Amino acid sequence: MRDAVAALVRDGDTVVIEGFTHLICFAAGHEIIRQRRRDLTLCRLTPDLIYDQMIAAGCARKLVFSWAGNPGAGSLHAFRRAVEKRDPPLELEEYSHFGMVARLCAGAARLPFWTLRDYMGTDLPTANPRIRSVTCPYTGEALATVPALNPDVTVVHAQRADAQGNTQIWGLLGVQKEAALASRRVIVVVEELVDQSVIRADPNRTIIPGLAVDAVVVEPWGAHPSYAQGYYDRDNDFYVGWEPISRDSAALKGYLDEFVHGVRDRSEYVERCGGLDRLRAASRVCAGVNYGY
Amino acid sequence: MRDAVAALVRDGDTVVIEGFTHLICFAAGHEIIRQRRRDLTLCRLTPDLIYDQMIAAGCARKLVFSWAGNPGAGSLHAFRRAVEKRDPPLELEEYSHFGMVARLCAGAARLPFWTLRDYMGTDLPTANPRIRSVTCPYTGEALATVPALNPDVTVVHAQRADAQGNTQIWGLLGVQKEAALASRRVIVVVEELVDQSVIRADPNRTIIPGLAVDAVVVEPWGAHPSYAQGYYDRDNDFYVGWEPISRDSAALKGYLDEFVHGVRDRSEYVERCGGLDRLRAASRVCAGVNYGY
Amino acid sequence: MMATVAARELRDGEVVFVGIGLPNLACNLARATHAPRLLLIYESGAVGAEPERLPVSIGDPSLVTGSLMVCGMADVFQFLLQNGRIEVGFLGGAQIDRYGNINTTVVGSYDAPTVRLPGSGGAAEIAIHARRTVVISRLSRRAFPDSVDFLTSPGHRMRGRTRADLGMPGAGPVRVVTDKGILEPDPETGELVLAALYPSTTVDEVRAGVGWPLRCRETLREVEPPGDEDLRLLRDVLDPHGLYLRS
Amino acid sequence: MMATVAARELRDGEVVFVGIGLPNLACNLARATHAPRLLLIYESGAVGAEPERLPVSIGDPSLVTGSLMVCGMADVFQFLLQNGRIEVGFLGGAQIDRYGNINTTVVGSYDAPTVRLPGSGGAAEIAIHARRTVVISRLSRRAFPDSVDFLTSPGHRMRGRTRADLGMPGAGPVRVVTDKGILEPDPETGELVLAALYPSTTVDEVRAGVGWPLRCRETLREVEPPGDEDLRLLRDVLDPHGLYLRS
Repeated sequence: MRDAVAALVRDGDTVVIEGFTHLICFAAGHEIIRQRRRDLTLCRLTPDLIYDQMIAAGCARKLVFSWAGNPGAGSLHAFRRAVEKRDPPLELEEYSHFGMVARLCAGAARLPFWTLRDYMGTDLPTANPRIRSVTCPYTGEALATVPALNPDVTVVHAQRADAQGNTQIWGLLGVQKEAALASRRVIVVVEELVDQSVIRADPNRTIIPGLAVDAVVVEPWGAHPSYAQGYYDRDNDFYVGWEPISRDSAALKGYLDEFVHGVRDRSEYVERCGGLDRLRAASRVCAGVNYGY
Repeated sequence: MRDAVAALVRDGDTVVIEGFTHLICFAAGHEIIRQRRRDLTLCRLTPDLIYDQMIAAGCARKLVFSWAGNPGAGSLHAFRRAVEKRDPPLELEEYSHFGMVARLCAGAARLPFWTLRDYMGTDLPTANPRIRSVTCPYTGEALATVPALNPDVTVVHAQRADAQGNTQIWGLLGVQKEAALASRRVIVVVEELVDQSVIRADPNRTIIPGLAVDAVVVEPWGAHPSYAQGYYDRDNDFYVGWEPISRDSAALKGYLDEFVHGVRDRSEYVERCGGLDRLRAASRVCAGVNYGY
Repeated sequence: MMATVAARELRDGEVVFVGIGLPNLACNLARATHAPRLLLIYESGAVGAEPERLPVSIGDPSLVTGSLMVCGMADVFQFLLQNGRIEVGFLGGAQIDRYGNINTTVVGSYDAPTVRLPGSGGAAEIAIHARRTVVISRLSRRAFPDSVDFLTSPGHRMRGRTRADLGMPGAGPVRVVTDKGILEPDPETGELVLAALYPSTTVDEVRAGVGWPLRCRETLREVEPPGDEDLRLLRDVLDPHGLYLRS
Repeated sequence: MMATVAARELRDGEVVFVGIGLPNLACNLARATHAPRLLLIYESGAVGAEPERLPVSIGDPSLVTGSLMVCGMADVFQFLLQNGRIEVGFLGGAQIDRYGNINTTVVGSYDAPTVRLPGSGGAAEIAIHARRTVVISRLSRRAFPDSVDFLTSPGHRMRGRTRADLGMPGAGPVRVVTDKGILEPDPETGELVLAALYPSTTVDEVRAGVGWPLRCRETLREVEPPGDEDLRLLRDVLDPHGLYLRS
């Protein structure tokens, strides 16, 4: 992870660490904090705790997002301090979920914009002039548009990939495929590195082709406190516990010192958490299908 | 199948029977021929043998397509006679594969058009004035557009579904998902009807949700002479053998009389073919994945 | 009470776009009682979820395991929501105004907010595309201002323009379920009016929690209280740890 | 011979959009010889296919079994081809003209054709988006007219306009592999000129199969004939039934 971030994430980059609740790569976020990257434009539908931490750590110049809360547990207070008290100042570019999804679709399709039926009557286009409209060449009606999002680097966490980055994900898929294919550089972080024969045995599970991947990093538990279907459960206590930490900037700094700057890598982080076996997934293995002919 | 076609396919309908080489539902096409539907607008990327047969049978008023050949084996001569000799006359609306795919994406997204970077310098927009262009509200560049395709009825063949039409497909996926979700009515034809627990055991394999499906028909071998991954191989000899049959309208009529009008249903068709066990798939079952948490 | 009333808004077999919290409770209560065939869709991509535990987030792994389909979010928003497949959407928010417009973005001005809220998430498009929406919120002058500070999710009248004027596919908020009664849009003006009262609450109590001169229907319905079975399910089965149920 | 020459156009590790027939043979020959890491993508959605038999169609099940990824065609065309991931595309056609424009639609007029051809399929977008294309076709005046009856897939000059004028991402046809020699575009004009001759063929033989006054490079390369190993692979391993190989 250290080498991948050092080589592929640069100051001033537009960075996407995707994963909708599922497979959020905290391991990459922590490494970016440790390497003290600055002036990043952070993009995610849901900034979640990972961007709250990166904002608190001073990595972010700008945030592009659609829902900035702590799911089921409260607020992202580092984010709120930045917006409400300019501490530190943070530029915002705001969409709805559909708008962010559409931006990544356009990016992955290498089109300059994407069309959607949305935003009429809302204040979002006023708050964000990059939400525009286009006239249908067939019906003449006006439809909303959002501009393509083409990140400098995207980090995708996955259950497994081969050494070339052919990546398989199951459970919630979010927008990982679109984000990876929209990006100039792609880092795939996996729970397990598998032999290519495992990928080839079930090609319909492959979400991201290796031809789009620049680095594959093996980082078990890399998505904690989010989860990896089939590997470990979401650490809901951590999300609930984040509320008081993030409320208090001293406590938040203390957290970063202990769990991010204070550890060398992910395995030390897992130790520091006192091990995470309590979250290990139960077994619910599905049957395979026949690819014969 | 008889009841599904009787209830859901009407004279004058716009009909899509999709499946790119894989899972082409000949069983539905044959039933539509047997029920002597007329004035249909037939849409497919590759009309393939099934639409060549439906054109010869007099079901089609119009063809919307992007590649009309017999893959690796020659021409679709009923189609060619209709176009070259107006025997019978057939209206054409022609795109490229990408254009047809984009039309179904727009249909499934319920947008009036889809944008693509295509067709510059080609004669296709001249031959088909429905290929137009739109100006990007961000870059000012002109991009190609195609209009949404929203069929009256779409037939999708699949390996398996539950009684509510939650449909799982593996192997080549073509544009089945987009076609089904773009359509007013949807018929799913499966090799196997499975208990819902089979679907729920591996939800990432579900391509079409039951909420979009109007009828589920169980029709083993329903895709022959095309194939069903994991069930039976493509009958390449049949495709090669089609060339002389389709070349000669008498031979083609003879084929329809014997194998379509001359049989009551699919099981009689399979008998008439002398059984198809030679095509039964070998076993290449993949491992399952863990959905536990 | 709010969960029970919201649950009654759901008919068996309907396709519901579920948010977390009370809506999630309401849907699971409906499934456990009068609407076993309710189809739950979460914006995270889980379709036909049958969670074995009360999901804390809309992306909880329990929504995936045993669901009917899991698809990417591009499919959820384009091929299901924008496609018109969602019959009911639940919405909530920090501010709901006279015309059912919802604000989940900021309190105060957008550029210098006194309180920065999470933002739209999927709410804007749910409010536009779901065939109808049900809004759930506790009454208070703060929560029900005459007009919202920021219009995140459109209701029935946006700066004088109607949903029809703006070409919105869905019917918008047909019910606003509060902790004291139910508000419904006036068919003519789209203004929210009091349509039903909970047992032993008064019109004045409701008016006290609304920031505009609230009008009432000629005849106010009285809302049935939750049955014992509803209460048992909610307290013992659906939310045993009182995650979402206060009173 | 053509398959061998086409195979040499491929560098190891490249991403190739494969059509059926000779291109398919050429790709598999390249994989079996100098380019084992060639990544084959078929428009049907199979990525990294390693067919255990010679596929008769681009949707053959053998392209799926054991491939690296299978995706829908919307992803193939939007997220791979239009995305710019395809380095080499193979094209063929009934007519190829002076500027490398290809016709696979009609012979004669579009509305009343003497011969109706299959149409574009994916050829138009491959010709536009692949970083470079290689065209394979046997020489004849019918197959190489001065200008095509219908422009299905753009080459280097379309009614006087260049690829740059029209904003095409890819470089277009960099080689036209025939049964007698290799044509390449003139860097200035985009007109196809003779660049290389097969052993024991003459410039006049090539000119006889081309419908315009064919110009030649100052120095013509001589094409290496297929090695014994190439021939063995093609005849005994890759196309034992002579499905695609005539001479």
